[in-house]
Amino acid sequence: MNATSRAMSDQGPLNGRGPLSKNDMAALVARDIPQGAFVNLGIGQPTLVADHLPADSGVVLHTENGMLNMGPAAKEGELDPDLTNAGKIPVTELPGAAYFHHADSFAMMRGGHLDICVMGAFQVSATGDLANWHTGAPDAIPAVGGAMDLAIGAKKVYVMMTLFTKAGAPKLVPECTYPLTGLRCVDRVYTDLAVFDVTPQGLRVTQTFGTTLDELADRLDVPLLPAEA
Amino acid sequence: MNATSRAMSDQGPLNGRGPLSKNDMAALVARDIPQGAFVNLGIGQPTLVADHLPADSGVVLHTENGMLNMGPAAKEGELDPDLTNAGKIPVTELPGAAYFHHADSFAMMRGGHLDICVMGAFQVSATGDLANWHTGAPDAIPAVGGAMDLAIGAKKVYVMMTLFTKAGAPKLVPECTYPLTGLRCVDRVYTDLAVFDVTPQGLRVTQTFGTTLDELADRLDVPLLPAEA
Amino acid sequence: MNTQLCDHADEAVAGIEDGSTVLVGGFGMAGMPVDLIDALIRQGAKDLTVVSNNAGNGDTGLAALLAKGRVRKVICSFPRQADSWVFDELYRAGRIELEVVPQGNLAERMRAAGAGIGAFFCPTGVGTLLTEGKETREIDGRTYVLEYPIRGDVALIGAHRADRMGNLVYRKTARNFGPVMATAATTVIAQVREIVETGEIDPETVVTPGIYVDRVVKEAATA
Amino acid sequence: MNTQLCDHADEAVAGIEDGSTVLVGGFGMAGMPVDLIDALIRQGAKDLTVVSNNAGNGDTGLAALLAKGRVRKVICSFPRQADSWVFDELYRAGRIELEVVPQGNLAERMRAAGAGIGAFFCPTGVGTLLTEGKETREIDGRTYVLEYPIRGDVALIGAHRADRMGNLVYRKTARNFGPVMATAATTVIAQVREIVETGEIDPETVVTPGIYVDRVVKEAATA
Repeated sequence: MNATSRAMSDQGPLNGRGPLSKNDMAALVARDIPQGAFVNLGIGQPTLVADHLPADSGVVLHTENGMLNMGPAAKEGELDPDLTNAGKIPVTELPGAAYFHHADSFAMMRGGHLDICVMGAFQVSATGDLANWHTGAPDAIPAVGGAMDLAIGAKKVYVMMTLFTKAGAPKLVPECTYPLTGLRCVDRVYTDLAVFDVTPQGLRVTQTFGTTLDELADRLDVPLLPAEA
Repeated sequence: MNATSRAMSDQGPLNGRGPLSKNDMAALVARDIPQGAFVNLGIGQPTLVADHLPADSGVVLHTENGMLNMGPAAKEGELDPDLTNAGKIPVTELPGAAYFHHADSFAMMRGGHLDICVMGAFQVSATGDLANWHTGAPDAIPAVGGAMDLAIGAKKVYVMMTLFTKAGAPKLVPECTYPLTGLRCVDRVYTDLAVFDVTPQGLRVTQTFGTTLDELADRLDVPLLPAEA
Repeated sequence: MNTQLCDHADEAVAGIEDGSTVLVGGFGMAGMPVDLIDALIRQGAKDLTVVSNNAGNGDTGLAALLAKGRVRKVICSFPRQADSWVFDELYRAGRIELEVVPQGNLAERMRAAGAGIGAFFCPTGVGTLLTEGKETREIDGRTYVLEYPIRGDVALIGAHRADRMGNLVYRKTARNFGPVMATAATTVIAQVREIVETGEIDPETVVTPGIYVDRVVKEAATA
Repeated sequence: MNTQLCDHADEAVAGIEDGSTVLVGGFGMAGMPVDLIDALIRQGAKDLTVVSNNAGNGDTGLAALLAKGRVRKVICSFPRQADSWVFDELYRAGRIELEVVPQGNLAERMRAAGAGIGAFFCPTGVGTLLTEGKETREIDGRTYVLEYPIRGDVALIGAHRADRMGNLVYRKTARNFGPVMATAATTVIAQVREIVETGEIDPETVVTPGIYVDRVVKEAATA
């Protein structure tokens, strides 16, 4: 099923504000998820998006360990060891839920049935390559989970990340230096400083937060296009 | 799961009798099906085998349209349009039944999980090639159903057929002249005149009914081996 | 997008275009979406490719669609039946194309389409007419044929019960091709006997999750 | 052959041979067949290849099996976790092999083994370290990697309930890898919380039919 796209013309209340907190970013992503979309939220920061979806959004959450219509994290007293999300956090079940096995769950992802997945990243390239599973450090133990399947499977892949590392290095780069998760798979990048659409023409900056297109162009080693009028 | 093979040394009450009726053949096949085997009975004559399985056989019948533990044909008053066998005949459900969709049903067959399938045939070759779906006549409308999947999928493929056509032509042949269903897939051929095992050494006659090995060797154009002592 | 609950089969089949590939569920009459086929006949789309296990029985349903000349090609495992006279006549007159596919390959090729598999090596039909000209490969001593996905523009399926989110359950062997076809088509339309409130189907028993289902309509006979 | 009901997990794992490939169900602790793993430790089989989503947590279950030095190789999607110290230490010491497989490929490769598929073209991981050296092909403008089946000699899975014929149902997300692994191994051993009489599981809700299940044992904690 195809989710109808919500118009991006309304830049929203966050536009022009300073760098976004993780919660602000999650709110921003949530606002862009169309009514009734089927969505997978990656482990970690993307999980926050769920808290910002309006009660009447009709958005259905998928967890790759075999469930649609996953509810919020389980509270004290609701814990069920048989019911967790992909991060192994106890969660709950909403009315209309469905359970299925791993092969069916990943067939659903790989077959292009999810409208959106939201993932964290170490790096995203100017052409939408994604690196989010492996630092490439020689002593690192590689662990990919479902990241590669999600990256190539969902109709739209949204990344949530800070634009720079703590050391100040850009995470939006000409080419990823970390091992790739997927090629040309990212559609949009939400960061604390700006939102970028990956388009056939290049990276388009659709919103900025406490910075300007010119400042971003100075700090990033990738060509940037202005938001369309 | 592997079915334990019932010994063939007991040649049974039919040995030495005249040509077998369809019902006799079905009884013979039923006798050779091990306790607890998972079995698919093809459309038509093989369906008769079910009537000859002892009540305590533990044999579980599979029907490729998505069911295990199929029961006998439905009687008047039991007809349910949602419950049929592969021949679209209304059937019944036994305790312990399971339903599944077509892809799962054929994965079960193709993956080698059925112990035995029993099929009819136009021709079987000396090396176990099977022809049972198409007469090759120019105006025939080809229709294969699940025959090719069963032929290559079941652990053991048993054929039930008359040894000669009504016109007197042998159906056990050096090479099939009808279009093939599967290559080297038949393990045993039950006929009205004899039972043949397809072995790496060739066709072995394990039982005869109203005829002799020598007579069969005269009438068939394939080398025959005698039953092992 | 949320599943659309339709008041009538005509609403459910609206927009099916000429030239579409239409997956039609059912095995014989079990699971056959009769109301949807009748609505498709009224709707008028033509030049269709129909993918189904059989090629119509008697003079109704799929056979009636064929009789109207709307179907260019049938992809199926078993066209020839005692009561397939409509198809038989069209075929013998050279007025319809036929691709015969082994039943398991028909199911697995649609599953591949729904599961994002580009092609798969399958042991079925090796050395037979039905795989002539197809790529083969020996893997671990066994010969396989390369088979490609079958995708539908539309799937018409019959199920037993739906909830308002489009979650489906089937009944007995009427399940057959429905769950696979629901994954393999762009627009999936289900006719059901009953539509219940969301939450009334046990999540453990859902066979086709609503994510796969675009439109649901209740059978006329039970409406 | 009919499913064998075992009185104890030790009976259920009898005969597992050195050098076996063992599929181990579960995603984290959900669906993890803890009793069977503990029994496998007592049973003593070594030089094992373990296929599981993770590579052990804490010091019990799979981690304990690893700690005993019984496992030569782990095939999994996500070895590194906060509490995977047993695996981490073995890996860093070069005392265990690791094959990391994307989670969906892990599931699909086992499904292929169970479904008689010789190999399949899969879009996951194209252009990444995890598919380096694998055969690729462009199909309809998209690049795919050829992936081969993963078969087990033994599968150890956790389910919720069995009947006496070995039909299994699972509970919530503890279903995960169990149904796929049950199709992909020569000998399938299930631990369940409850064994009911045949006929007490609704045939519409069976997830793993008994044909796939060789041995069933009830969990010790609930015995």
